[in-house]
Amino acid sequence: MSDVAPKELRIVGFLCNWCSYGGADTAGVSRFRQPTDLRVIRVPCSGRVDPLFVVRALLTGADGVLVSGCHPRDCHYSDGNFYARRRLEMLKQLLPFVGIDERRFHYTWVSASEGQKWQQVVTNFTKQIHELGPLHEKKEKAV
Amino acid sequence: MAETKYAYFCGCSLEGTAKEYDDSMRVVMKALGAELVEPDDWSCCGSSPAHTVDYDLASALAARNLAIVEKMGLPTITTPCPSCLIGFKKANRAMANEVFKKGVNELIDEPYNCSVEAKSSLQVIYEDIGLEAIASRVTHILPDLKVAPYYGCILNRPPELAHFDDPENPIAMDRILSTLGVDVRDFVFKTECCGAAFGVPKRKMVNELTYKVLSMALDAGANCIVVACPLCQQNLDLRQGQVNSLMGSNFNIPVLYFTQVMGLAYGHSPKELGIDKIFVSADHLIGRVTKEEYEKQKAQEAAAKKAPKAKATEETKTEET
Amino acid sequence: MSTEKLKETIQKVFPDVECVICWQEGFDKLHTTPLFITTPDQTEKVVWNPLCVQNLAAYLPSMKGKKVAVVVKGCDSRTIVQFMQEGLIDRNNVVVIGIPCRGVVSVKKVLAATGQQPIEDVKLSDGNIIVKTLKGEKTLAIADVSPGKCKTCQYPTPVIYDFLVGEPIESDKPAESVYDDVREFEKLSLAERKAYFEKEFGKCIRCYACRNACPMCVCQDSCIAETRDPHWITQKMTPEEKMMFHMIHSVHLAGRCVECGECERVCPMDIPVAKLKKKINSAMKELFDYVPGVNPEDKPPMYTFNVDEVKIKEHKL
Amino acid sequence: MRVGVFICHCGSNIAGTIDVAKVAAETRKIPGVAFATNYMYTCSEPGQKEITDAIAREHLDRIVVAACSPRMHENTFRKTIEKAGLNRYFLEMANIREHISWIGLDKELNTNKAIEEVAMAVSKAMQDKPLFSSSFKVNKRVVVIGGGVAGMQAALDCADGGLEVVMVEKSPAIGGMMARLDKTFPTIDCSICILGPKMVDVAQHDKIKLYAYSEIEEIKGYVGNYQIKIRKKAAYVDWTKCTGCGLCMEKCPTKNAYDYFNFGAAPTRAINIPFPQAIPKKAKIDPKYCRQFTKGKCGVCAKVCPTGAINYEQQDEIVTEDVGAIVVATGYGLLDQERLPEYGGGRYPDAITGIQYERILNASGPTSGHIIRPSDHEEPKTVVFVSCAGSRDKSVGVPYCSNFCCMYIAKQAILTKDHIPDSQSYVFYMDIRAPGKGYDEFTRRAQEEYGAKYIRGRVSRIYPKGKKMIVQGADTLLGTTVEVEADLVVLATAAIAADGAPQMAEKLHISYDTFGFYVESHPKLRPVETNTSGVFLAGACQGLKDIPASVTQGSAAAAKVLSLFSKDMLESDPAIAQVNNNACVGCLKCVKTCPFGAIVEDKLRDGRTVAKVIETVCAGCGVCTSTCPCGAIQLQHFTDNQLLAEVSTICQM
Repeated sequence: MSDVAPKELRIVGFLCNWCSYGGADTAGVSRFRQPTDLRVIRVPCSGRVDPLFVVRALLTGADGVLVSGCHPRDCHYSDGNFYARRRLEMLKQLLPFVGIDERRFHYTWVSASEGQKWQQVVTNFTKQIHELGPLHEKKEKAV
Repeated sequence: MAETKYAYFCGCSLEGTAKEYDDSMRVVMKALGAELVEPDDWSCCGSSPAHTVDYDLASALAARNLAIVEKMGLPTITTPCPSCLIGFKKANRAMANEVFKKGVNELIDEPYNCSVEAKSSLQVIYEDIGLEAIASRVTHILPDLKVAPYYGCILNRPPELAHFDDPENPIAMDRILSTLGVDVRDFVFKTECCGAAFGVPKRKMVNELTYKVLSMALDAGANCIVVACPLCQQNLDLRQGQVNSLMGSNFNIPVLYFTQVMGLAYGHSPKELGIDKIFVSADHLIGRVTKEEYEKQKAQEAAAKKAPKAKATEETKTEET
Repeated sequence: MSTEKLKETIQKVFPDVECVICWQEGFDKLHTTPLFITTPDQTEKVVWNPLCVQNLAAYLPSMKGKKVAVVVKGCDSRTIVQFMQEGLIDRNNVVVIGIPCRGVVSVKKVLAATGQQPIEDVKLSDGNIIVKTLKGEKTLAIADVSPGKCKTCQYPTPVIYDFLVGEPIESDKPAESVYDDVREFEKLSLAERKAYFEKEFGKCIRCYACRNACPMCVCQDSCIAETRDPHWITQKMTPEEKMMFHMIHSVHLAGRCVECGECERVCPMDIPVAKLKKKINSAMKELFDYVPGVNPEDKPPMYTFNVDEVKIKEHKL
Repeated sequence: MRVGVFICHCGSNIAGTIDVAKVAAETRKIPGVAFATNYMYTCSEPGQKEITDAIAREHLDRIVVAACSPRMHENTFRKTIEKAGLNRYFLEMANIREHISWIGLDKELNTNKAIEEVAMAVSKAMQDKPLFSSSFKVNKRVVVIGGGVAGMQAALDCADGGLEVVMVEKSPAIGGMMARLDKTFPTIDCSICILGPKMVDVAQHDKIKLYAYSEIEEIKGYVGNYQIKIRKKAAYVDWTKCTGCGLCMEKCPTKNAYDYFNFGAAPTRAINIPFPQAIPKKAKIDPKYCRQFTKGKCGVCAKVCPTGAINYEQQDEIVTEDVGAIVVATGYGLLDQERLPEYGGGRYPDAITGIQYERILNASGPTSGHIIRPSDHEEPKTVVFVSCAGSRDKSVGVPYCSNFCCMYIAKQAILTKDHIPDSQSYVFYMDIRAPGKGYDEFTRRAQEEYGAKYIRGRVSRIYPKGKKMIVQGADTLLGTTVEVEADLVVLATAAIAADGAPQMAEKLHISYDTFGFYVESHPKLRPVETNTSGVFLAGACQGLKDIPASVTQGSAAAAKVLSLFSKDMLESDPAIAQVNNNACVGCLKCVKTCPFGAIVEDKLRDGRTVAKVIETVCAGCGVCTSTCPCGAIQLQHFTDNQLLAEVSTICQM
């Protein structure tokens, strides 16, 4: 992948199955163009996202991590994203303390109908990460 | 209400054709305890022909003034003229774009960092100062006035730029005037175009539009129009003769600035407020009684109505004792 | 001397407890170690002085079901309150003997000040500690050799107790200064902070002493730092893995760390292990106005939520 | 472990912007991948056969399909591999269509991204454990929320299908919007005449239990076993006694109460029966206006009521109903005139809304069907209809088309001519939207037979001038401005989501769009299902639609419920939380955070405390898993190790 490495950065996305993953699908069905850096991990609910996944990703090679769930009050599991909101906010404040730019981690809410919003989120976040540049110096990888 | 300080941009009209708007504005603001500081060496706001021909120039002109205010360290610039207002607001919005901002700042000597908010003087009086303070200063009542408040086309528009009052049915002046105890009529042409902008090229059209606004004011039962825009005032006031001759009407309806009415209610002399400067004379309408007297009269009228009832209650009282 | 008062109190709590956890003199005069006594006559070994640093409350969950009494300083008492918030102990089975405390001694600091010499004798007199080593005697002000937590101590008197040995005392430290060190550290640039922790955590030998000493680390042998299922972290001694371990520790303690300082006390590598937790605590205070281990009625912020979070604003891109 | 990977071209949908052959080639290099191929349409029958054959031929034990969104075809392929003898949870999908080929044009980047997404899926698949669903009993009762025409249709079809139905209607009477209409397009059929019998059927059906003037308080449970709390609002009339004689209404001294049924077209009494054909035909007191409540004295209705049904002390009552499925048919609302200041914002009595006019036209309406203008009760000769009053107007937040206004305006224009032969109607329109059977002909009749003058253009301002209403607008065909002097103006105010729609959605855990309309699980293929199994949509709550469309959807929802209930047992989704007793330390933080109370404390034989999951209650959100510090409770199919595997695959590549 070395040929694309310079063009792309590593962005990991955790998307809840019911809203944001659907929103990303809607964006796809509507052919809303987006940068290709994002890699999506599908989870049932943003409440499933242990902040440590984000930490793990940022420590082991990700340049940015995006978490997106249902809008507060509209969680498919009623309360999941309320817990997510607190945990991820805590992480958002902790990361810069250990020297990781908090802009490398973003959490937001996108519903299944908000294809347009999803496009904006992906585009803007990718832009933001590219402005920050790579977090890790490229290690040599045998593919 | 606490002393507040505003950068005050009167603009070119208020230095000439609308001198009385400027005078009355300063009088009223003083009475309401708002300090107006005129930026030194202010220049054209850019809403002049500039904005129709060169966007960057127009923004630069506006930005130059805003930059001066920024340097003065004042957060807000207020202007009585809606046209200047839109000029400033437009510039502020356009310069949110960094590229454009850079371009504009290259044109002016002092760079502008978009930290100054532009507010119409009407908004300042209505929102910052507030009706309570406005009422508290009233010394005189104008019983003869029946006003149609006319806001014109750009004071509240476009909404996403103006961010003030309702774009279709604004009420700021209505509320202020009725707070003064003035009889305000429900005027449906508040924001209808009076055509002033086409005063030169399309005279026929202007006359028709002006005719509509004026006649609608009369239909509303008003005997005068109150405005917050120098161009509206000029057009509605000066053009009545022309309209009459072209449309066979015979309008003779005074067009006052809302600040003039406020000034009168605050006991200032018509002279200070430049009432004599407007074309269609309003002298027959601006008779005043002091608040106390007025309230006394009202009380008497009320008493007259209540009289018998009052007696009755008295009787019951005596019984009780 | 309040040691006597303490002994009396301990005798009082028998027979309705099976065991009392308190301190005794350790292998030298400078160290104290926990003492578990099961009969009133064992009290003569009991000591109470500024060398009684260890947080004895940490033993409580492991003795759940038994009726025990525990001697706690103000800072230690927060552990008990936190246990109550998380339902890790049964308050009815715990008799809390509280002791007001003006600050303890950091053994590490004393040893540093005395050149790591074997201790021959230690005397304590009005705010000073006199340490005798082969190299002679040295008098140190306790204030100078007390651990960080004492310098901003808000709870010199236990926040919860059944018996109080001595009179309650007020904190003389300004409440707003508790997180000064956090704010101070945040003045550094991102790069400087990164470098700082890379250096500090780089020292980590992953002995897990900090974890084992932590009263709030409930996982004990199931700690994910050592499991394969789930396999959160490898055994590699790389900077990433060391960092990962300390992030795990901190995140798991989010809104739970009672700042007893045990983790730093036991760290053989002098790593400021508690720094991250303190940062999170300051955030918890900021976001949810929550301070761990103060009010038994509180809910730990990570296990609850408000539908409308007043302090959490949506982040824009 | 032998993973088989199948990359779908989806015609050119995927293959157009992704080099699928290269993806397959690269995938073969991934350790653990025993077989990888690309195929034209993997979801097609031969495509699925390709998979089953390969499983047998290559002894594959985990399958990855790189194709469209799992939300589209996960179930399809689960069934496929099950047929081939694999556990259905040995399937992973890489979404290389919606998330790659459709959103990016750079083939090189797309291909690379596809390769990596596949690699992620492979790494997760290798962690897949076999899961087996247990089955549970279904409670074959259904609740229908909303008693409009859609809800009634659903209720009747379910009831006729032999199900017990609970109908909950917010207002005092069923019938919804249709009951308010005078006639229906395009047949000019009498609305209540065709709806009335249905309403009676609902009331009399022995399998339908009707809660009128009641609202949903709380919904608990899951498909097959919902517990629904219903709030029966206090009517201050004992409905078991009320005979609907209407005497109280006659005698009520308060004549200025707002008439919700007539949308304020005229005032009503503080105690009232909404309309003559109301079902149930019971009186209710509006405490906002009733003197007994506002002034504390009156009691007229109590005096006159022959059965002594009035009870001023009556309180709301909460009842619980257990059901297995929910049909949501909560309908729509109408834009408040206040949002249209340029049209007077409701200040002018002679500028009314379409629904108000409908009531005026209606023989059982406030004017007994005589068209008179509210201001002076004179018969209007010139009536102007303004379509898109708010609709298709971003500035009022309604960018969409309200669907049925064009048609009912045509109808009202026709009716106006019928009532007042010497009247003239004008219709301001943007476009005439009449795409239904007989619809376009209908709008033509309005113009050609009934002489309604259609003016293409928007209205800029409406204002009174003397006794007239001046309608100022543009005629975009002539390219001029026009002014019409009208006696009455009828605004086709935009139709919007029913008020409280979002709150209802939150109770149901279904999603709603930015306008408050409920989101179906697939816009084309699953239009009445929601993403919450057991919850179905009918009528305008899902999106604005006219009567036939609402009825159709009502029946469709009923069909869905009936097919769901055709089995006695339902299969539970095994992707739920599972506790590893050896690792659990019994701190029970998971119990605190579980949104469903699905986790309880459990004592093991050795006396240790551990957490225990109640399988049927667990919904599989995974909040517990991210709460548990020692990873002892794992959400199956989304375990820490599976997500970590994906993370490290991405981050290591």
